[in-house]
Amino acid sequence: MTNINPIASPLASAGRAPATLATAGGWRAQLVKWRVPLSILALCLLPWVLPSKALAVNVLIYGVVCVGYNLLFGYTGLLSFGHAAFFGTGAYITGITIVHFGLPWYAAVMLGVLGGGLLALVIGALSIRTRGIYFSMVTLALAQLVYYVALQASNWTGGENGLRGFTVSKIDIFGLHINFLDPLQKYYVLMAFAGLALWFVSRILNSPFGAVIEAIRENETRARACGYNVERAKLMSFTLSGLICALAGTLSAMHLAIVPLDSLHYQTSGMIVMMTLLGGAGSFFGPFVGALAFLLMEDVFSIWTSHWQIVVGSVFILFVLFLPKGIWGALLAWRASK
Amino acid sequence: MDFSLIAMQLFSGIALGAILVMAALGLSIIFGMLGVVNFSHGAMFMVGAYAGLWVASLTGSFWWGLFVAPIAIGMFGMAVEFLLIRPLYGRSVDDPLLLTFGLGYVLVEAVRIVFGSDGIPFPTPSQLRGVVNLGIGYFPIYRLFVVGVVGAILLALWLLLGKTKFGLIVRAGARDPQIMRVLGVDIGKVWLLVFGLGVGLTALGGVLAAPMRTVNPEMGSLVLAEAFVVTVIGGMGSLVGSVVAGLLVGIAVSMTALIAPEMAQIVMFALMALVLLIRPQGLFGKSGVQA
Amino acid sequence: MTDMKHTAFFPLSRRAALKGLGAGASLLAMPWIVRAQTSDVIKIGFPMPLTGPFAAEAKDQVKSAQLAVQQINDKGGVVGRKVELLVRDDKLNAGEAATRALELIENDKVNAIVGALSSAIQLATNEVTRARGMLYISISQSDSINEVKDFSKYTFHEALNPTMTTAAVAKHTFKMGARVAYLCADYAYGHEMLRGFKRAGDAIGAVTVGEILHPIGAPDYSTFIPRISAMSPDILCICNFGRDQANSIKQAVDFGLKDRMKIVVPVILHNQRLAVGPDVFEGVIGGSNYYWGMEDTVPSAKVFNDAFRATHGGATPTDYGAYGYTGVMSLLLAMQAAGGTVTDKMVASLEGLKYDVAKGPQYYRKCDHQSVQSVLVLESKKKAEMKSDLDFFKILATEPASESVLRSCAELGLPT
Amino acid sequence: MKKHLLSVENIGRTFGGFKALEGITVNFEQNKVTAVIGPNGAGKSTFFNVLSGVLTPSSGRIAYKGKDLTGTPQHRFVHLGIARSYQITNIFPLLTVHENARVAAQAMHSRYNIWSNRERLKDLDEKADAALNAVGLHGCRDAVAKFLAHGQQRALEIAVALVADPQLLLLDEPTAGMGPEETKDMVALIERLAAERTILLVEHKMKMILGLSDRILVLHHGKLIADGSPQQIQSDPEVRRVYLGQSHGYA
Repeated sequence: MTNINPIASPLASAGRAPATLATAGGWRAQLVKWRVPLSILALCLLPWVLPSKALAVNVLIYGVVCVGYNLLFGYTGLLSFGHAAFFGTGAYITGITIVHFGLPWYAAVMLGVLGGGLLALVIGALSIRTRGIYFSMVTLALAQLVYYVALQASNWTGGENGLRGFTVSKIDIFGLHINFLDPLQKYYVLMAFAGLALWFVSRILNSPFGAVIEAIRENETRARACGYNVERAKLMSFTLSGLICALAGTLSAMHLAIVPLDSLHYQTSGMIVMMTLLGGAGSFFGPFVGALAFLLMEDVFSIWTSHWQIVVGSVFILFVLFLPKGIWGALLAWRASK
Repeated sequence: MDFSLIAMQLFSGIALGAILVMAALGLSIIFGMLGVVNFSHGAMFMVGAYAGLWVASLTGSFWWGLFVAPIAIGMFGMAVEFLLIRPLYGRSVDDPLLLTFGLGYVLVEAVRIVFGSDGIPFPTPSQLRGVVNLGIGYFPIYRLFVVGVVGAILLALWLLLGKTKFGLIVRAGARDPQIMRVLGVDIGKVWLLVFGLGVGLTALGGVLAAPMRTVNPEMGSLVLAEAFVVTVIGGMGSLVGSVVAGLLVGIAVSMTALIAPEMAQIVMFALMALVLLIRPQGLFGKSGVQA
Repeated sequence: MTDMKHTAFFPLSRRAALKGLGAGASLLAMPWIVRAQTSDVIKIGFPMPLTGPFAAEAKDQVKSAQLAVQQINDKGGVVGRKVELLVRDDKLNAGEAATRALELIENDKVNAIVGALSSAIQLATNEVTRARGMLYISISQSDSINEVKDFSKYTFHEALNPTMTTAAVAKHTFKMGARVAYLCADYAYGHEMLRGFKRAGDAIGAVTVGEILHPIGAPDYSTFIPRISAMSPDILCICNFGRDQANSIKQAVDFGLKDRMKIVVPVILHNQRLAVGPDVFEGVIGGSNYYWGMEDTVPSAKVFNDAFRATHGGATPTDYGAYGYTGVMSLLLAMQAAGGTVTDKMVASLEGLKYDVAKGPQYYRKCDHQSVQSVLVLESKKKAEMKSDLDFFKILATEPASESVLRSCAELGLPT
Repeated sequence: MKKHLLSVENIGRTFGGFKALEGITVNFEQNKVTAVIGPNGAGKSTFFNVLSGVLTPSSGRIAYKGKDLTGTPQHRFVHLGIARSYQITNIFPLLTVHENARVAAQAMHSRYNIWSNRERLKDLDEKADAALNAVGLHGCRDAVAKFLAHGQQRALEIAVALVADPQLLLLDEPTAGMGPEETKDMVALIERLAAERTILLVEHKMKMILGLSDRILVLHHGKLIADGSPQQIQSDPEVRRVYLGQSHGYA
């Protein structure tokens, strides 16, 4: 069987090389050091820049999903096509715990994250046994199974109608009484969670484990020869990535007060991949830029014409062809080359 | 559950299997020979159906549509390979997959712009209308015709790849393109033709399926899922695998429909996940496939 | 081969293809959606699946809704205030629909929302509007919107619901002792239609010989058909929506089922009949909320058809298109009766509203806000019987508007 | 009986029907340089892969300091002190030379810690620099590995293997694709390393092997046909017929 045409030796692989390396010198080290505060600052401005608060919250949520997904795709080099399963499961567990068990919102969020993470552990353990295209296909197949289970278990998940009936209107954290229906207050509460996720990912990337997954992306054979248990590291990366996507799922459930069945479908997985690549796989803030660009394009173009998908598709093709590093990745590379 | 019902169910499972094979063939060839996963496969299937429809409405005959559309779309496939896929060779294995994912979006929306987003009728050709009594039940003549065409296509492909010089070059190129270049074979041209052949076959599948299903812009997305299931179970890159897997899935879906019809689609994905976990390279794929 | 030529084998001639191009171009040129600025204008949010498989139905609904707004504005608007329709694209995705609803409420500060074309989408929109006390009129088939779990004081259901539709259709197709088999899509819509038909069937004394639930969106039905023919029913009820309806009926006909049994559908869809042509649908019976052929018997239908033909170049309104008109018009009439846009006042006037705008007398039942309206029972005509391309249904019967076909308030568990 | 550093007993490995290795029994002693030679396709690389844990043997046993390792995954081998370099350069192309060595050093230290900042593991830098010094690559410490010359990349490959401070270092054709000048440097390096480690290498350059190794194993069609000192191997008729005989006029 061909090892792809022509010889794609390790040297030529990883076209989407990481733009920021922890140990790179100069301004880039500064950027890495201050990336979390800078990102959070950028997120604070988002609701004032974008046309609508609801769009801002969506960018926030899909940004967190893509940052979680990027941990696996951009930093470990594994193209999974099933991450909608963790996003959707996080949302469903949050909704189900409130609707059927009447738990407070923070318990629901915690359970959603843990449930999604657990599912990621299971699907990860099964799919890590395969490699390359088969890995993408296994994750797609297993995620579709989760979709059909949710479709069939309609008394729990509301089936094709989606899950309803758990609107969170008031939140009390540390003595603060927040009206969750007010778009701005809701945005900043969800942004706090997003900031937490960004900080968690940044810690992982700066940690020794961060170096391990980047080594695996660079050259899996050599990583194993260095003494790393590659399978275990991949599984950890897969599970951590699933946890963060599940967190985004819980935020989405709280934001929309419904859990649509489509959140588990592979179209959502495909969208997550597109956003991450558009923004810049392998870079820290790239996924957020990708989510912003994708949703903004979708929102703006759908005003001009109902055929907005042809524009989004074409832009994506151009990026794969000419800007594999994505918007943010290309920006960093350009900044570095100056 | 009398015998004739089970026999009829088995037969319709085989016929459905033939349709699944036709839908998966193009995907398996393109992946097997080029290592490219074509996520726009479903969209190409749909574009083939529309092309068949357009040619048939101009010439007023289904047969012209069946003949001309696959060739035209095959050439379109070659243009796609030349302009969009070729720059990606040598880059990471995910890039063609991601590019064709975007291409799928573009093709679906383009058809919506040109032909509108509601379904367009594609009546069964008059000679092939009606049913035939097989003793165990009634079966549409058109579907028997489709099973026949699929059989003929498989035979032709087997001869082309197995017995002709071009076939030898294609299979060798799949094994080791570097050596082929050393032997002076313009492997680029071979890939162009193979991609065109794959897309052409997919378009032919579209034209054949059009009379059975309504022709609409979204008909491709389900075909993509079915084709992946069949190709992966059969073993990426193995044509024999696709044929056997297609029939296997067709019969599995058909038998499930007897007991628990709503589980039909779940069975497909469950079968795919099962095969991937036990034998990642699929039933007939070669192990150690790094793609 | 000769018969091919002169029977215009395929309806899609070059002219049609070019028209498609033209339509696409006009869509690109005319921005559908206008961002509202001024405050005294009454704003009605209108989220529709402009992209996706139901784009055609969505565009029909937008045309009819705009017609209703235009008619009211020509008569000086509501209480002197101009009315504006804010059309948004919910992409037939429940998540997008909730986001559009949030934007319409938070950004555009709309006074009411009308819309949504599938049960999942209307329930998602309903969830957002009921939490924020926003008036919402949903215009597509669903039983769950009337039930306690999803009920909202501010939500009104202008469309038919499965119970009344199946009751009307069964009344004119089932007979005592008729053997009925069901092929239904395995999701809420399919289950609700199945429950409705069996409920009506038991009342009439029909015998259910078998039920087959097929996966939603299944492209191939050949594996279900042997079981159906083994049941040898007199009537085959196919309960699914959109492309599933077109595919399942086409394949049932291919397998020759129609020669051996009557095919009945809960709702016979205008656009799906267009998608498969006359021969396939010939003889199929189904219910509908509206058919332009009503104009011979219902005066308001004639008025509506003529107004629609005038503004849209001779085209006639479709079944789902009419929902757009009746939904928006009933809201506007209620606003006029309430003398403004105060939500509670509008709710009260809607609950008391008697209106006949396009299909005969209608009113909203107080306990579940379901629009009690007539149900048409249509049969698809043979190609030879059709006087023109649009004359494809025959009205077998009109079930007058009555609460008898609905589940009682007590049965729904709602206070009367 | 003194425990050998590494001993393999009746090792076999088949791929489908093909027997790549058959019934090989060898014991490796401490601080010796052992070379493995044989015509192409003799099973040298397969033998190396089995010794380094990349492949599990189809039959037979492998023991390291008396402890049975059969079937253990490769990363356990590395931690026990068996490291290797590859025939085709296998390094982290987009990391710098220092980072290549540092990542390898970290494998011995902490692999799954997702919390503390890896910059604080200062000792890794020292270990990495020490390995780079050993192979003389300290000069291009911050160059990206991808842009190094071929010889430098081969040296980096050995440095990365060295970082694990292995007791047994397997070198798969270290001088492949090198000119005479670079080969001389590599031989000098191997001699330096042999002072404190056991070296096992696969090579084709006979002059280099005869000069460098204390012991030579000759493989042919997956079987061990000779095992002895360079002098014994040169005079062994079987080896001459199978291997040396093919390259005429070789001393």
